[in-house]
Amino acid sequence: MDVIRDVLDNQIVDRNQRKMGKVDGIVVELLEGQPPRLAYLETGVTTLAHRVHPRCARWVAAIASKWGAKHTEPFRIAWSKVRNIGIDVEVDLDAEQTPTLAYEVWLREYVIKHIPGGS
Amino acid sequence: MKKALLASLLLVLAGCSPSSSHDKLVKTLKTVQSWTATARMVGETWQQGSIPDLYAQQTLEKIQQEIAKETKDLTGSPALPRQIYQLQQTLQQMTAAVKQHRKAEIATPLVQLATEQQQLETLLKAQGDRP
Amino acid sequence: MNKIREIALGIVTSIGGFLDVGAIATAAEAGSSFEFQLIWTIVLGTICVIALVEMSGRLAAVSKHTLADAVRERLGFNFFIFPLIAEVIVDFLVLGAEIGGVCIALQLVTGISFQWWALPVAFAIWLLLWKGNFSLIENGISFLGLITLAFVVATFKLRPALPAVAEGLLPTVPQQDTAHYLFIAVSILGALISPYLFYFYSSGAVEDKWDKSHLGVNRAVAGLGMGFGSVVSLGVLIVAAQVLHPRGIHVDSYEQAALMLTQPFGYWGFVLFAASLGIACFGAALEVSLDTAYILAQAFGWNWGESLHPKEAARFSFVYTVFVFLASLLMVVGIDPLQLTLFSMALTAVILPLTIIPFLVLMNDRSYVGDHCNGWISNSITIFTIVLTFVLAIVAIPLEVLGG
Amino acid sequence: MASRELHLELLLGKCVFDSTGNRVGRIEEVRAQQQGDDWVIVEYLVGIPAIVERLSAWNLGAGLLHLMGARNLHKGYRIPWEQLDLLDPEHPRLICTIDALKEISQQLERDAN
Repeated sequence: MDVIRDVLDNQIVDRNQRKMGKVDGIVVELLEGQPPRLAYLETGVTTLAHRVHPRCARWVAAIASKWGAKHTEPFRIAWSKVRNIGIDVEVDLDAEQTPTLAYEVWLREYVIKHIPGGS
Repeated sequence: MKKALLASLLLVLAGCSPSSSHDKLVKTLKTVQSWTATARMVGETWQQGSIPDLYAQQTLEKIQQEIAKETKDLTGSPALPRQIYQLQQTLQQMTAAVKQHRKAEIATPLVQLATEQQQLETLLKAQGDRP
Repeated sequence: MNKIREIALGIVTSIGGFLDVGAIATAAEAGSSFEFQLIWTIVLGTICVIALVEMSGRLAAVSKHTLADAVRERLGFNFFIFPLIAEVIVDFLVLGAEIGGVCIALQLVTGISFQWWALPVAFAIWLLLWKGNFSLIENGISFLGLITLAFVVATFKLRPALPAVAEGLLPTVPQQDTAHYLFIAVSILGALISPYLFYFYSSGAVEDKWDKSHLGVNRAVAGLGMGFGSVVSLGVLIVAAQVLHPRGIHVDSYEQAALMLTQPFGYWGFVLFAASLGIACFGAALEVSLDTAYILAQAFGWNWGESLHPKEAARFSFVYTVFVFLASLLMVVGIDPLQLTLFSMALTAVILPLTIIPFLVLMNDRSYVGDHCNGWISNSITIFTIVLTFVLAIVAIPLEVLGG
Repeated sequence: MASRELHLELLLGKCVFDSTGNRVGRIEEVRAQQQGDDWVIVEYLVGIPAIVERLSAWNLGAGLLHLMGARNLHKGYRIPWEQLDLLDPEHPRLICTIDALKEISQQLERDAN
């Protein structure tokens, strides 16, 4: 498997095919004398912004901690939860139960529902 | 290579930008000419009943504003300000006719406008012939 | 039978959907200022846009990925961020211009200044996005868009001199007004080869669940549909060249363009112009708003879909809601709609290479499009488009800026 | 046994130098294999041919590279996991010298034939 080509930046979907973000980062575990092990997928704007520039990540984190859902931590998905890697990366989770949808839920509850026709 | 490209680009730019007052005058005259032609078409089509009154009136007013804006800081030919003044007078007459819904009254200023358009044309030609 | 219906629908869609404020404005400007001389840019732009739209449809049908998804996955976020930011900025300006087109159409008919219409128009666009679903928007607006065929009918009524029209097919550069000529050429290309079309079209294809069996439909829609859309643009150019050019009217504002159909059709011509402008721009405004929401949602992996209820795709719906109202503010403050249109079309041409270069990679990637890779013709057209728009934009825009 | 974490996406594009200080190329792709329940990294691909491989734009990419004569200028290498020292992720270093690595370009030609 080519990790960068096949996994990084792919769409993550939960077990109900609900979109829950992109693979913004891949964390490996280094153990002395053993090959590096793929440990987690990460999804979240701060991880993404870090790839552009570390300073960019700090700005994004500062903005995210003040506005809306006030959630800055990237979400980690253990590699053992990955079910299938194809067009999308399918994971054995329920998106609604994870913090990946924090902003989605916040907007839905505090903005969209209050607009006529939104609820 | 890069420097040569940049130099040639600058040359082209310098050659094409209307830096001289003469170029500016020609550009202004062309714009005024275009707006005058528009006014004529508005007048004629209004006379035929092909456009709404409100649109005709607003467009004629807009044309007066545009011409005033274009010719605000015009220097050079001394005969020009007089011509522009006449042109604006004609446009005002047309606007008045449209406002009062009197189709007969627009005929005279329209003829007048055609003559003025002709004069502008001559002026533009004379300017264009100058090196 | 179903496929024929789909093709017919697709073509109708394209006529209404792919003609927008940019195409109308640039063609009117070109015809009034340079008679038939710029016909070649419309023909050239059409060939390029047909090829590229076909590719984005093929990409979506075979790989099940939208263009934005595919670009991020294959080229990484650190590349994708550039076309993403460029596209959002251009979308913002273009949306302002499209809303401006609708407002001008309303001003022509009612006499109430376009600035007052900006917010009501934005509200109407938003309401349709909020309440409607994808097929309603595509089919409804596009069906109304058939009214723009008035320009084609007018062309036949005006009987242009065919040799002169044919001469316009050959690219020439005039002695006078070279800078303006090139600028208009760039704007026409920018108006026809709009990047939002590719993102939007591929998102629509994924939303409609296209698969390999749709490749024929895709080819027909891209070819015939975009072709028809361009025939209308050609109609606008020829009518402007026949009606406005001989009188010495150069289109500097929409009020001047509004006169062009009065010669062939009288009073109805005026109404038809306003209706064509209004409907085409309204349709395009819907598409541009959606496009922005699509690319942002796809960039960050949010739930998206015009057919979803707003609460199922909260971030997606939120983006188009905010975007439509922000863009309408450009009109509220009174920026000249025609100048904004020409400017944003030229800017579109500048960012075009950023959008098109990924096609070269994606459409040659067997793990993505399998046996449906690009042939040498498609690859050549892609490279040609990149070079052409880039060179033209680099030359023409500084010229126009310095030339005032 | 101490374990450390490393972000693969940040390793991407980092320049690798060998034990004698020669520039090897930038990391463009990471290959993994399943080992029991885990996925582990087996090798890193560096250099421009690695980008072409990642984009798998064979006909076009290889052709363009050939046109530019890039195949000779920029060689791509495969680095087995045990040869890469990632103690400082900003400056990955080879444990061996550049000569001990397999080139990608040879692989490329073999695949093409």
